[in-house]
Amino acid sequence: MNKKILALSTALLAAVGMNMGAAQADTKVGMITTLSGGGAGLGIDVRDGFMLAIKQSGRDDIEVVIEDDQRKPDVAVSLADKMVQSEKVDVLTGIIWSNLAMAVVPSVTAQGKFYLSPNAGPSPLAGKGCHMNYFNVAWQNDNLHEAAGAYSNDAGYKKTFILAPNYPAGKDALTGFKRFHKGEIAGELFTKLGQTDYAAEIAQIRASGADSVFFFLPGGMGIAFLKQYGGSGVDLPVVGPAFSFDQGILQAVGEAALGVVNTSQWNKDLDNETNAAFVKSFQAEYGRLPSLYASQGFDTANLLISALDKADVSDADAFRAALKAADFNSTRGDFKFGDNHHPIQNIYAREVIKEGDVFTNKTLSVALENHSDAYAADCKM
Amino acid sequence: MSLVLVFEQVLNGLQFGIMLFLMAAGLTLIFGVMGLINLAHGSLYMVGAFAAAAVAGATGSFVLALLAALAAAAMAGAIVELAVIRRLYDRDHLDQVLATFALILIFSEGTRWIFGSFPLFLDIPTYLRGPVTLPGGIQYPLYRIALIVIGLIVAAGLGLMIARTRIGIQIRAGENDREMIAALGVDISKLYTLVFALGAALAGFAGALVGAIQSVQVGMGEPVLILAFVVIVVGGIGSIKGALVGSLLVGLTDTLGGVFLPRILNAFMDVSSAANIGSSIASMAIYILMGAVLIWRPTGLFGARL
Amino acid sequence: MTDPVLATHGLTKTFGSLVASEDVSIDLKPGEIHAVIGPNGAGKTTLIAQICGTLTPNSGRIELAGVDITGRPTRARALAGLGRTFQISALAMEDTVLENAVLGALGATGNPWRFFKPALKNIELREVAEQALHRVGLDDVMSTRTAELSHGQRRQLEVAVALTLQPRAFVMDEPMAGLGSEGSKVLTEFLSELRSEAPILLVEHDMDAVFALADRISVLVYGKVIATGSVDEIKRDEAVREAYLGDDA
Amino acid sequence: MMSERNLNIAVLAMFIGIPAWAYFSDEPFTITLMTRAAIFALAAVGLNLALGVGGLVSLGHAAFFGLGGYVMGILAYHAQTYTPLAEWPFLVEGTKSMPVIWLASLLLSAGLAWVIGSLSLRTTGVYFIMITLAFAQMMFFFSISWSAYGGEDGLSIYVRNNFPGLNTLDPIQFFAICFVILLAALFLSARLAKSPFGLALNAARQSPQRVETVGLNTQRLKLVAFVISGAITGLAGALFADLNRFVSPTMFSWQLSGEIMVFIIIGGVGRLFGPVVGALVFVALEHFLGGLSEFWHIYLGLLLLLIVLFGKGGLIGLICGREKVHD
Repeated sequence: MNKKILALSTALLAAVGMNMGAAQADTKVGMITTLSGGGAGLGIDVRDGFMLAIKQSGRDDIEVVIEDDQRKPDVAVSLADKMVQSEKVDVLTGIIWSNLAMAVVPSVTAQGKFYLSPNAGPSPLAGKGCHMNYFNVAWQNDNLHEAAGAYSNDAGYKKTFILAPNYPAGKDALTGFKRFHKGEIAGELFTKLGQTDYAAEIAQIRASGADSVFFFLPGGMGIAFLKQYGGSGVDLPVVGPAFSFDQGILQAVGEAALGVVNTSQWNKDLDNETNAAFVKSFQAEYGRLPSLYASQGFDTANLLISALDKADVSDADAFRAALKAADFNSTRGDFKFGDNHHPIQNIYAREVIKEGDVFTNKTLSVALENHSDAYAADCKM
Repeated sequence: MSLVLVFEQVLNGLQFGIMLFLMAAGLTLIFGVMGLINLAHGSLYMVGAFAAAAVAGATGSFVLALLAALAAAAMAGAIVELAVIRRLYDRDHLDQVLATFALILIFSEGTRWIFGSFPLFLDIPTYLRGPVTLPGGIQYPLYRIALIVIGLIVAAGLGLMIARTRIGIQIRAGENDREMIAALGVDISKLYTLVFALGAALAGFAGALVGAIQSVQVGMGEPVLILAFVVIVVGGIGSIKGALVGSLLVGLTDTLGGVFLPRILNAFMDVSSAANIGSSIASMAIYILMGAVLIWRPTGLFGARL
Repeated sequence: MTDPVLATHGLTKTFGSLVASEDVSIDLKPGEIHAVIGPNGAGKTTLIAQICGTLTPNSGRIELAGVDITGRPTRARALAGLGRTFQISALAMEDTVLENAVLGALGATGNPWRFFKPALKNIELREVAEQALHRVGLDDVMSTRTAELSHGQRRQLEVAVALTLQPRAFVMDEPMAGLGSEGSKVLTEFLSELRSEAPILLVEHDMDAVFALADRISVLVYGKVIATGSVDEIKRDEAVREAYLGDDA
Repeated sequence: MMSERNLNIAVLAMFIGIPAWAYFSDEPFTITLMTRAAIFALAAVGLNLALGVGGLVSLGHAAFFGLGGYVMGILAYHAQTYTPLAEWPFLVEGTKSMPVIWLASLLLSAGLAWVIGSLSLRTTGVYFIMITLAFAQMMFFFSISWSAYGGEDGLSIYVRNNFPGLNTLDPIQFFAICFVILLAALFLSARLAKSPFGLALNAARQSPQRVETVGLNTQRLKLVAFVISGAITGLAGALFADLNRFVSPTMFSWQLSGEIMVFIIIGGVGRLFGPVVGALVFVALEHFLGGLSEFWHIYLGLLLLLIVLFGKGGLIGLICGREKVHD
């Protein structure tokens, strides 16, 4: 499947090459994402979703340059320099991780480039550090946690034990949860980043007298936590953001995840035409179910295409207005930007189920409707 | 805080320590016998976990998966020893660090190339699932108890092997005097391959056991590797007994530090900052432990005195 | 009677139950060569290690020019005027002969904290080093890598490095070991002259050299000094003949 | 075989020629890459003093690299937010002036190196490797969980710091700054290696016993070498943070310590230009192999392995043969 993508990009590159005469009409997009090392799965999904949308649009005037940031901030910065200085791209996108986004976004937007975030939404970029050329097509980092807080109110949880890794996104997660959760907090824990053994935490959960657990542990940490939680005999209901329950990772968690409620702005069963078509074509193209990240990549590309239909990138003001209008069919149904260029969208509660041999999610309810973020007021644009 | 919770946390620390021991034992043997510092030991841990996940996925048998992990890691270890490591014995530590650092790169990306970028699935077998009730009413996962027991059996077996068997005698001889063992007519290069494969098998075994309750993914070996290094440095390089004591010490420090530091700090400050600062210090606790031990005893607790 | 330059008083060193030095008291007077002999395992190396500071005695004192240096580290003893040569050459093998000698000269100044001007362009250091090399007859090989020297040349370099320190007393651990008869002869002559500059405590296996050079000899057996005296006295001593020379003589 | 001197000149010529070419053909990214190489080279020149001359295998030099980075990040952060860094015991303001930042990172890295060095030098061999690693790990975890300066997210500095009379945002001018600093460091370390101190340090690595017997304190020699080494690597960290206009805990990671070591090995241990050649080759590999395959780390690993196993003396050793006796 990787070969296919490579072939696709080469085809695009070739197409651009042949169109040299009309080069100024072409739009060059730089995608910096994680394609190697531990977090490569997310980057590959974003890339595949993005390239699928470009392919479906049938446009041959969009050139995408893809580079691997290895999940290292300094590499990402260096690649951003390359995109801006050497490739001379018009639009950048692709970064998965908040810390990499914080390293890259402020400097590229300051240089007059557009940045469309397909995944990370750190709070400074939504509030004081917002920028007119920065558009977040996924969520502000707190959103899914806030929805988890709202959902636990709906579910009637009164005393929740919360935990997250000891780093900024982890702290934001707990803050976000508490912002909406009305019940008591039975305990609050910060675990070590990259921690793989949660026996000590699970013992504390057991001893705390909580009636539910909220956790934010992205990647392998979440897999480890859930497997160990499943075997511990503690059977309190668990709520978390979608990251630990998404398509790519769910198969590795297995049975332990069944029945867990998680919050997401997207699910493959969301009832709209765009989504149905996306899920089908993604499966056909890559032979696997799309993930949250794939949908975000897909939406990001479609937003870009919709803006290109209306305005040329060289006319920055018009192009910006076209992006802001968000006049595209999102896989999430309704989608619009708030004043800080972050999404206003529904966030759903979904439940992990098993379909045949495959673990996947089923949408339960809307946890937060037309939800914006807590930082929009700080944004002076 | 209840005594039960303290007891449970001590069990957790023990279990973590025992798993570290499986890693550290191999490392310390390899260092003790061959004088080699092997950064790629974490990769063998990963190889074990991936082999186990692949075999468990194909056959559904956890026992087969464990055997596969042992075999795959031992084989990978033997191949690496024959192809690369044996050229490093008479090199300085610097070359060893660099060459095995290179091996990490090759192993990690090679594994990703074969198995893809997403974590693999490896689960506890049904007969080891769920909690058991210990005396005092403590609910504790059966699998973790199994881990402690298996780890102790391996530790005892290793101890016996080194104390009693012919190969153990050769290993001890090799630690003391490399020339003597050659003079005894032992085929030293065969012995080295064997010891390396044994260390690798232990690492792979640990990877498979732990992989069942954690995530089987590329790069899973390096955090454990660094912990294992801390263990053998604390215990004294080359000493199996040191590795055992060091493992338990590191396991307990890490687990109990993470649990109790925030609580202790809570006495002086509010919950949030106690949780914050407490866990910050806890994440450094084992390194502080290691620094303290080395300053007190520059060759570790059971290391040879210089 | 002149005061000794170097003296040990009742040195005792044990390793577990093994007594390596037992109440060893020897002294070194100005202008003399005092040889310490004894069979293998008699504790000669242990004695030197204590005098030079690599081992700490369990009890007893070591005095250099009347100052107690027992607890001091090796480098302080060097600065106080103890010049040592090693049994197994401990030279910087990758460096040139001259660089090794300059190192000695640098040590004598006590100030290595000079970071900018090249050491070999420092006239003072270089003069001291070259003079020492000249005295042991290594002028021709000054810019040779030490690893390329012959065994005997390395011995000479050992002595040269000790010379650069302009010590009050030399402690030489088997300087003749591995030298051919010609080499031994040259070195014997040289040491014989050297004694007027600073006395030499000489640990040596080569009996011909010892008998030719020593003003006094102490015989060490099982960590104990069993006799001290002139060459003739030692040759005649019954206990020595029995314990040691008996086999050879 | 090429003489080492000619090779060094060739390397310097590349460092001048490539950016000059890039400047005239409007390839600013190539200049950025060369800047990256120059900064990595500087970090490795620092480590090479401890490792090549002093024989101190430190697997924790990321501690200094990261500290230098954070010194830059924190000073510039306070300057850009107009908040004082400290009000007690006396007022300390942030700054955006490069020379001040450099001085601060040199001094603080030296201080940290003194602390780490005096504790670590109690040990030798593998223990030394591991304890230096442990100190760097401490810094790593501390920086991740210390939220005041961004924790794992790191700190972004939106505009590069100033150097009097230069426009540091212009890639070629910033490159020039870094290159001149690299040259200065190379010159200093060349002098240092031949100075009385260098002679004693060099001997201390080969035969500590000898150095003690001539009355010198080997531990102190090594400590001073470690401090100078840490300070230079710290300065490189400050420049690296300025290049990226960003600093994060990854600058403290053990992989980074490993990479700095890799530069030296690729180039050749103890060679004056070893770190420079190594950093240049590494950056080039990263750039070209990274474009070829997602799995480029495999090739990097294989190459490293080949160099360690068969290329004694690194690339310089391969090209120039054994080190010549210096007069």
